[in-house]
Amino acid sequence: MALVWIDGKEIVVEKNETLLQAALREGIYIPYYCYHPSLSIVGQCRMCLVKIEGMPKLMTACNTYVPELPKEKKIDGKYDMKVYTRTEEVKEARRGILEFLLLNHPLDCPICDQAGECQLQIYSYEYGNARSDFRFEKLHFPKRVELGEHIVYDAERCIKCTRCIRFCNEITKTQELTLIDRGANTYVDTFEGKKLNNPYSVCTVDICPVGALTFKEFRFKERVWFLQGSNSVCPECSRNCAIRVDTYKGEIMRIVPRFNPEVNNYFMCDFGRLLSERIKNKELRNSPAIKENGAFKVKSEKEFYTTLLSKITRKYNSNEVSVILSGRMTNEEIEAYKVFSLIVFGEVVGEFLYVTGDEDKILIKKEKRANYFGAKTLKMKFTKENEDVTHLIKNKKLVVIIRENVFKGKKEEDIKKNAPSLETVVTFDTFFTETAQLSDFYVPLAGWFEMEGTVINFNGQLQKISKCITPPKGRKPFYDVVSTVLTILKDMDTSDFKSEKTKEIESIKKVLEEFKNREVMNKGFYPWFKEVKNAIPEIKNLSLKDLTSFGIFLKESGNG
Amino acid sequence: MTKSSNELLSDREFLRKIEKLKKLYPEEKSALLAMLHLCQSEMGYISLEIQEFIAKELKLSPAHIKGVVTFYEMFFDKPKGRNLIQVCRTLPCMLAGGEILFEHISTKLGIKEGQTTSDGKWTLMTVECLACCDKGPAIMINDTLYTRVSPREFDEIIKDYR
Amino acid sequence: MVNILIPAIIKIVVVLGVLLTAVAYTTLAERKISAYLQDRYGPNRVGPFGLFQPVADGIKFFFKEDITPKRVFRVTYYLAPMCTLIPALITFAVIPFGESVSLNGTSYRLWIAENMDLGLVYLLAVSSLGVYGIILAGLSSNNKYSLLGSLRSVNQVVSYEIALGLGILPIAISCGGFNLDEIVRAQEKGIWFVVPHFVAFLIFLVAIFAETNRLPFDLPEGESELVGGYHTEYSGLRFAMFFMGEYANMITASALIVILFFGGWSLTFIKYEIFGSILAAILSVLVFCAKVAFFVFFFIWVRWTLPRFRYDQVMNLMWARLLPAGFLYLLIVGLFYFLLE
Amino acid sequence: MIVKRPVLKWWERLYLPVVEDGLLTTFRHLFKKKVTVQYPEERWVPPEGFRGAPVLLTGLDGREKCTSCKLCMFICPPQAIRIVAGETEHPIEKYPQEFYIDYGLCIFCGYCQEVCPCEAIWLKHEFELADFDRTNLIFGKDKLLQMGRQEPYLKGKEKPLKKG
Repeated sequence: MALVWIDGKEIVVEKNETLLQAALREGIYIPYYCYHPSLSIVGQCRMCLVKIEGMPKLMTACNTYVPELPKEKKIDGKYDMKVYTRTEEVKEARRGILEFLLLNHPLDCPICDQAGECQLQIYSYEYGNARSDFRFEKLHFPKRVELGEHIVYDAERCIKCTRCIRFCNEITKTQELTLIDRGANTYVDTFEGKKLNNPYSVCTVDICPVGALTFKEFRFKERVWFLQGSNSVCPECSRNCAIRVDTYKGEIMRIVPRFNPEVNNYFMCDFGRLLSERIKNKELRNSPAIKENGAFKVKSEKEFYTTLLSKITRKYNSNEVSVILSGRMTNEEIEAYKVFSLIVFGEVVGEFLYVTGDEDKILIKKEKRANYFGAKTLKMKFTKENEDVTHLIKNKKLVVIIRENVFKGKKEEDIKKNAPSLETVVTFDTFFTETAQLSDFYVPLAGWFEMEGTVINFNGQLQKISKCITPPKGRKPFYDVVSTVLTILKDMDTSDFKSEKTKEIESIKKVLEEFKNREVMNKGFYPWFKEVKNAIPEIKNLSLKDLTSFGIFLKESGNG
Repeated sequence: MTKSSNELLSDREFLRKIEKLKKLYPEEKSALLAMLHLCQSEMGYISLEIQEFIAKELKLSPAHIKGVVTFYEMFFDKPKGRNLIQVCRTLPCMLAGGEILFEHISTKLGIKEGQTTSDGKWTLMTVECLACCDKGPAIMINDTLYTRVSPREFDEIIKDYR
Repeated sequence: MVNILIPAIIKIVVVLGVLLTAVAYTTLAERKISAYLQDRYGPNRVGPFGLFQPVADGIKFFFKEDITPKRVFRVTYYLAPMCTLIPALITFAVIPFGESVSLNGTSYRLWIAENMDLGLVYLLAVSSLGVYGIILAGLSSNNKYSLLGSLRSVNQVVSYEIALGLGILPIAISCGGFNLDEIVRAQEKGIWFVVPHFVAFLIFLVAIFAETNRLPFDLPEGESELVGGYHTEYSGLRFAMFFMGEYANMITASALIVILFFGGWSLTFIKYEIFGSILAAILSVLVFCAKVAFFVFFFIWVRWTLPRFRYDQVMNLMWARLLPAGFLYLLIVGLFYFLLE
Repeated sequence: MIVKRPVLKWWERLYLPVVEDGLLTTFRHLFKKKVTVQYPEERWVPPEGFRGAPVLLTGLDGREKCTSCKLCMFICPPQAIRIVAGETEHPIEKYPQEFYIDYGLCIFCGYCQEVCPCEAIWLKHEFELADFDRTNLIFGKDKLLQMGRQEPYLKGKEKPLKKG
């Protein structure tokens, strides 16, 4: 522990902490390129030069550790180091460094994807010269090199900070990248035939402070200043990486990781990132439809739900009904499903499909759906690992599927063969999938990026997802669907249920009566979030304001 | 001196030398430069196959080996000519007529910087200081240093090389 | 009865027709003169020199959508334009506009309300009715600009009515009556009243400008501050009625100036008797029209020359300047005639 | 600065001489030469620097100069410009796949010309753009480039690119 004086501010620096880290922690502004909090320190870019009293030259703050001086040697009687970050000398040095970095840097901000979030631009604006004194032809390097499947490298723009190389060496430990040649001719390259194709390769684009590495799928798509970022969570595995979804005019342009020290640090896997590409060109429907004579007919909301409810409400015994639920449902949707099930089937039925896949030691987790641990916390049932669904529908009369494509690659005959007794299939899903095509009732739901909700990751971290794009009116989150169902049930004539048992009708009424006073009739996220709070004792007193961008940690849930 | 990669990799003697080098240093990685020198002397350059082989031997990534090979001027990752001419291009030599000499060499051999003649005899390179600033212009052919070289002298010098 | 009615109807129809045409062409004149005063050409596309422009304007006004804003007070909203136009038109009834014509031994006066002794009083009375239209329009439009415009208008018209009276009274004293024909006759014999009663003329001129809401007294409209004043919410034919009322007022005002101060149809040095009855009548009407036309031009000329008064300046001019001056002059004239007797 | 109100003489306060002055001034204008341009018959020639329709220019190699940096799209106050960027084989990697200017929205402010780093967009002297259909006022890339090629007064007046 050492006491440092930086520009009039007294800062305590830990033993394993560098000057730059301490300064950044205390909000003192020092520019840097090569330093990255989760990578090793190399002192490559020289941008973080500061004046340290007693030192003949300027020092790089990023690799200066502060020693504790003996008492009699302390500066001004108490400081271990005195640092100036805003003197003319320092500014002049930074200007010089920037001029060096920009000597061979092309002036192609208009076509560069990084423009707008480029550290060179930012620091040039702050410290740089308006024009360069370099009057000779700039050095030329390979441009548009495809370093990997998703990465395009422009060596002319590269400032050789080696962040990408260190990322591959230290985080993924795949070591694909290296610096080629020396001096002014240095650039980044891979070994011949060994492309940068690790599962986290696009993170190099994120950490590249300039526009040297660009994400192929996002290349030239939109300038970053047009993008609107919304905080969300990656739905592709139970890690729940915090992400920012950048949209432009209601279209998802890219997904980038968001810093969350409890979950994913600064990174995310390529698979999750490419979700934005995968959800493109998928068939979407905007209103609920009923299959009539082999073709789907769009119905008005009221007509649809009246038909649906009169067909399924309390018509089957619970052993004739199979409900397949998905880990893609948020906590609110699960809670809403409980209500739905209670009314329609008289008890909470249904099993979560437990889909697993590869995992690694960095970020990717085994469970391939986002909210398994939410479902676990809310005490729902699961199927066995990667189970086939055929036995789930065997001897059933009614199958309800929510947010899963269980009949992928199957034909109607297959299902008929497996389950000859099957009468009705109801599908709730975002996309018009194969399952939806095979079902009798299809309800389009809002997608993961189109609704609000909370999810719990494998470690018990509760995070909130937000509405990044506004879906068309007909596509709602499942909790809004349940709200609609409750409203329609309230107005429905009970004789429509075609149930002879008046006792059951009475019980429906009782449930409805109970929920009337619980605000869930009003549509929207918040009343259902309240339901979730009631269901999980740990967050009983949580308000949405307490749910910061990091989320909160729930002790009782999760694996550990 | 001009073995192919496959020949080299099946050469028992060579493999034995490599094993020896590995044990020479407290850390295996340190043997890298020595190994590269060995390969260069055996092959004349360090091919991609050899680079991969060394990477496997030292448990480093091939990209790292490539970085080292390209970093040092005396390592070649492509085949070079039988003889290597290195012309100093630093200021004192240039002032003493290095530029004229270089152009003379270039036109005489019909190659540009970094190229090899079609008969594989000469490779021309520029280097930074050869540490003979007082006796410029200086050139180095293979391991022999020549100072105060005039174009005519150069013509004389290269007659001795095959 | 028929002897009286038929000529009266013919006179009314002719005068009304001429008046409305004149109103239409005054609008053209306004645009043309304003353009020329500003080094422009003005409308010149419809017909030669844009002579059919008023026709086009009229057609446009007829076919324009008539918008009634929400939450106006319907009755007065619809009534207001008529309240402005009708008084403006019926004022002309007491204006004599030429020598008498003898046809088949009967003499016809070129005057609708023949020999009306209280012509001037009628005129003052009716012309002040026009302000009701403005008040109603402002109050019923449900628009703050309209309301402000009409408030200003009422204040201004009511104030300047006094100045108007003070301008007329010296003339009445010197002629001994309110009969307009007699006023013309009095000038025919001697000199035009503008010379002896110059002060009265000035007072009357200022007052009549204010009465007709013309610049520099157009506070009720005040485009730059009140959008359109009392007629902001009117469109189509209803707006046209306000428009026509204003211009008809202007023509009546010009006629009044001509009669009171510039000898009506009389030409001081030429006696109409020498031409014979019909010719004399035609000539006199033409002379009268020419004089009126000049004052209409004057109205327009002033409008495109002078800037608008501020509200306090308008009131100050009236109560602090015109009123004392008017009374003083009235006193002098009165004393003069009293002593003369 | 405080402008003092001048103290008026009594005849000035009478207001009449001033009125007469004004009337005479306007009267004189009745007979002056008129300045109106009789539009369809006479045509006005815009001065240099007039800001008319923005068009796209082509470089000396016949390629559009625009690199689709979208700065004009960003700066445009009424958002009349829409660009879809694309990638080409040309060393300048980016080009506008689609480029629309809606002249129905354009206010001819010239910001796009000012902001363009490639000097690819230029405000032409053309000002007669009226049409009966709004959709006709949305000009695509082909049309804009063609209009840019027809610009005679731009020849030889291209500024050299800024160094730096």
